[in-house]
Amino acid sequence: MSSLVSWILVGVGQALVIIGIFCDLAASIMMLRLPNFFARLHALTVGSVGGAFIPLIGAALIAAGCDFLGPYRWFMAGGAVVTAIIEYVLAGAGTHAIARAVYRAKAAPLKPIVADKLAEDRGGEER
Amino acid sequence: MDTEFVRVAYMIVVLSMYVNIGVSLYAALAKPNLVKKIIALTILGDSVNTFIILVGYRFWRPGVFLQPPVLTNLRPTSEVIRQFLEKAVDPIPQALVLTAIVINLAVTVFLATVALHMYRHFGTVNMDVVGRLKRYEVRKEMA
Amino acid sequence: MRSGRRWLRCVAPAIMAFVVYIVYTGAARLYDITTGAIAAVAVGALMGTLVVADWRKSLSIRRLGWLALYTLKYFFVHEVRAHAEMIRKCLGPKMDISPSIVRVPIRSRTGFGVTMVSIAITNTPGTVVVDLDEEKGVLYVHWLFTKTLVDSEAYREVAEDFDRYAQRVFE
Amino acid sequence: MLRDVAFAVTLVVFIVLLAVATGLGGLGPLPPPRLRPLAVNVLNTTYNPYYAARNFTADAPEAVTAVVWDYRGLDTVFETAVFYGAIIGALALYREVSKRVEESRPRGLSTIVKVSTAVMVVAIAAVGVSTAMHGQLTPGGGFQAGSIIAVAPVVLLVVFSKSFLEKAGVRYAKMVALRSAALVGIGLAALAVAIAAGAMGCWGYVLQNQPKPDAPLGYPPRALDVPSGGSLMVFNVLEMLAVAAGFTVVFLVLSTSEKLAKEEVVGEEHGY
Amino acid sequence: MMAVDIVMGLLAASALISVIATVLAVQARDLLKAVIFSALQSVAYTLMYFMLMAPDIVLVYAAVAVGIYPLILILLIKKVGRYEV
Amino acid sequence: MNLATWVTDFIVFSMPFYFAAFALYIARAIKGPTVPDMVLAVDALSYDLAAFLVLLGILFRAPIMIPCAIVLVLWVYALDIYMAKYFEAGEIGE
Repeated sequence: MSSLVSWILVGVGQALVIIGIFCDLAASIMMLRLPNFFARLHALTVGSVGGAFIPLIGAALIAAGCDFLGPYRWFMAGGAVVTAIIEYVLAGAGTHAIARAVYRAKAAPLKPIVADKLAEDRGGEER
Repeated sequence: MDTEFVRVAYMIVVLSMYVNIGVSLYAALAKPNLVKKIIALTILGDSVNTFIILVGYRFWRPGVFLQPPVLTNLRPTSEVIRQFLEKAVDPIPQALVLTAIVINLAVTVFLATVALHMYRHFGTVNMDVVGRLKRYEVRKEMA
Repeated sequence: MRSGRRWLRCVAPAIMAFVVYIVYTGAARLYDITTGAIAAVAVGALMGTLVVADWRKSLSIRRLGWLALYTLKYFFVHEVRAHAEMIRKCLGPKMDISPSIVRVPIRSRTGFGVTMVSIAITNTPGTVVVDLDEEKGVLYVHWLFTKTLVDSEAYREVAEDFDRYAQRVFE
Repeated sequence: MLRDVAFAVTLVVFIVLLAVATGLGGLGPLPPPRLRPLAVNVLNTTYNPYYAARNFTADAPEAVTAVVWDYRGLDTVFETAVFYGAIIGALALYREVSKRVEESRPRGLSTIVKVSTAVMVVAIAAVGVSTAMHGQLTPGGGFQAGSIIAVAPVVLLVVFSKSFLEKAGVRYAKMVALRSAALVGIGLAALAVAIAAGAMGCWGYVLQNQPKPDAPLGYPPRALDVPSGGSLMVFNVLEMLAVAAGFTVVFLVLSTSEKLAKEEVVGEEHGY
Repeated sequence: MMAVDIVMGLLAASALISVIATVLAVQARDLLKAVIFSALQSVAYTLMYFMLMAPDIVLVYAAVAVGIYPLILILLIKKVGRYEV
Repeated sequence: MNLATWVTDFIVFSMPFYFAAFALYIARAIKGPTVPDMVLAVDALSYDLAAFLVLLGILFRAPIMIPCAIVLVLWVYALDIYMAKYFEAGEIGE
């Protein structure tokens, strides 16, 4: 019975890890393909949520299902969940922080862009 | 078990540690900028530490997963401890490096403060310029 | 009175620290619970005033329920949709991206509410919060697939769901 | 130009010489086929309830922490003192600057970063304390926990500002006092068994952890229901405080604004 | 047994990455880029320490080399200027 | 089928994809025309490396190696913050 539960946990976890791998590859290709810094920010989002948060949850489920890891597998599962939550919040905050700083310091080109309402409100010059 | 591949990979790792040590030594000696020197020194320290840990690694045996030197069974029998000895890596280089990293950090902090003071006195951290400035000062005092 | 309120403000961070401690430890032996309680009290006492502004909100069960519901909906609907759109459009043969920075006026005003909405927007691929104006309550969002430049429609597209739940959770 | 060529040639010769020495077996067979005898002894005795090994055991399943604070504990105590000395040396260059409190209006980063950092600091602190408290059971210990906990003030310093931290009570003098107190605590914990043994009229060693055949005193081997590693637990907690306070004070001093520092440095130069 | 090959291959790969990052960090004129390359080298070393079964070292090293060295260096660079002349 | 071999095989087969992703990230980190691009690449690399380290811990049967992942995530966030502060503020401690 418990082995069935283990298999289900491992299966769900593996599905999540596969999603994570797919997002990871997509993010890395986008990181190379997209034209400028502000577009690459979105690739980082795909990499940090789809490519790290989801496989971390999946890895936690796999670890919880793997009996052969011994009693410390709960340490691993709990640690992976905490890592995932911390990673989720900190990745969002970090992405926003660096986007704002780079926009203000004009450290990376903004073009091509359709419209820039922030520059309009700030009354800044066209970039 | 492909021992030839293992040997080659291990040699690659050792060689790249040597290259890192050499390159960072070169930068610490030849680059004039103090900040670059500090960066090179941190890389030098880390490479040496990695090399020490590498020496404490051990050969994989078939069917045995190496473990960190932490006993996970809190009620060990003598059989458990024997298996632990089969699997665990050498803890002593790790313990040495643990303190070495913190010492490296302390040295780096000290160097950073010294570099900052140097910048405040001379207005630059380029050692070539600092040397020229000091020569100029000395010549002015001699005259 | 004042000291009592200060004490209550430390409760929620202490509970959070305790939960993180136990989950991270992954075991509930007597030793873990004892040291966890001591550590939680210490951490809560040190950080309480930094994190919590109003203790009544921080201890409300109803708000936590909304947060859980919101989390589920967010991950199963919004994230999936946004990832699919991003991957479809950016890995296609020709990238049809049309980036712009749009105004998104939101209704949440508290620090936590704004933060939750912003992180939800940022962590949805396709939209990143670049800047915010706290007095007017406007987020400036870098939007990779611009559908509209009008403020109210952009709000409906980008932030409406997050904003509604954030108001329920934090206000 | 000539200098660069000379450096390049020296570099290549250096690397080739080291590689040849290693290839000829200067470090023995790499990777080593079996553990060295010293490591076997350490791993065998680090947590061993059987009588023959009990005389050497540290009663901690974590071999690295056991080596750091028990098998070569004296070395680590001196190392902590060296770290302390380096920090004091760095502070000595700033002796005037460090007393002054920054008056400038704090700006920091945006509200979003501030709030999420403030929430996460709680989690970071919990994780750090857990790492220290379980340092004798799972990977972790004083240095590790200290460097994890140091994330909290460092990130707060960067995200909020220096003056925010100072208003919140993280002051230079307080941190130095905490650091010194932790160092004194480490010294006392190292001497505790010897002092107690002296008071009770039996034999005792400095940095003694578990009872030895000729020295019957020692730290308790178990804390509640897990092995405590004896003195390792005490050392871990104190070292965590020491490392965290040390990092914090270093960054408080290093991030002094240039204006304030310039005033002091130039003032020194001109004698007022 | 595939695990040994994987471990050794990963070790060799991360060692090569660290060599690339070191060389780039040393030759970069922009000191900020040098800091980031040294962070990349630190991440490679972190992976190496993980493969070498040294979790304690990873805990200290990641904190020191990814978190504290960059802060010291960025503080310095902010004060002394970004470009190495 | 044995659970242990199944999980091991799964992780072993997932590795090449991770390596490919890491290689592309490193290419961006080396190429990156501006400094923020390089920061982004190192960030993404480290977040994914954290997930990969957890999987490696399962592969090695070493569950006690999980704290490595959490520490990596925490400190890479710190790197982000430093860079943001460098670009945004006049002084780091401001």
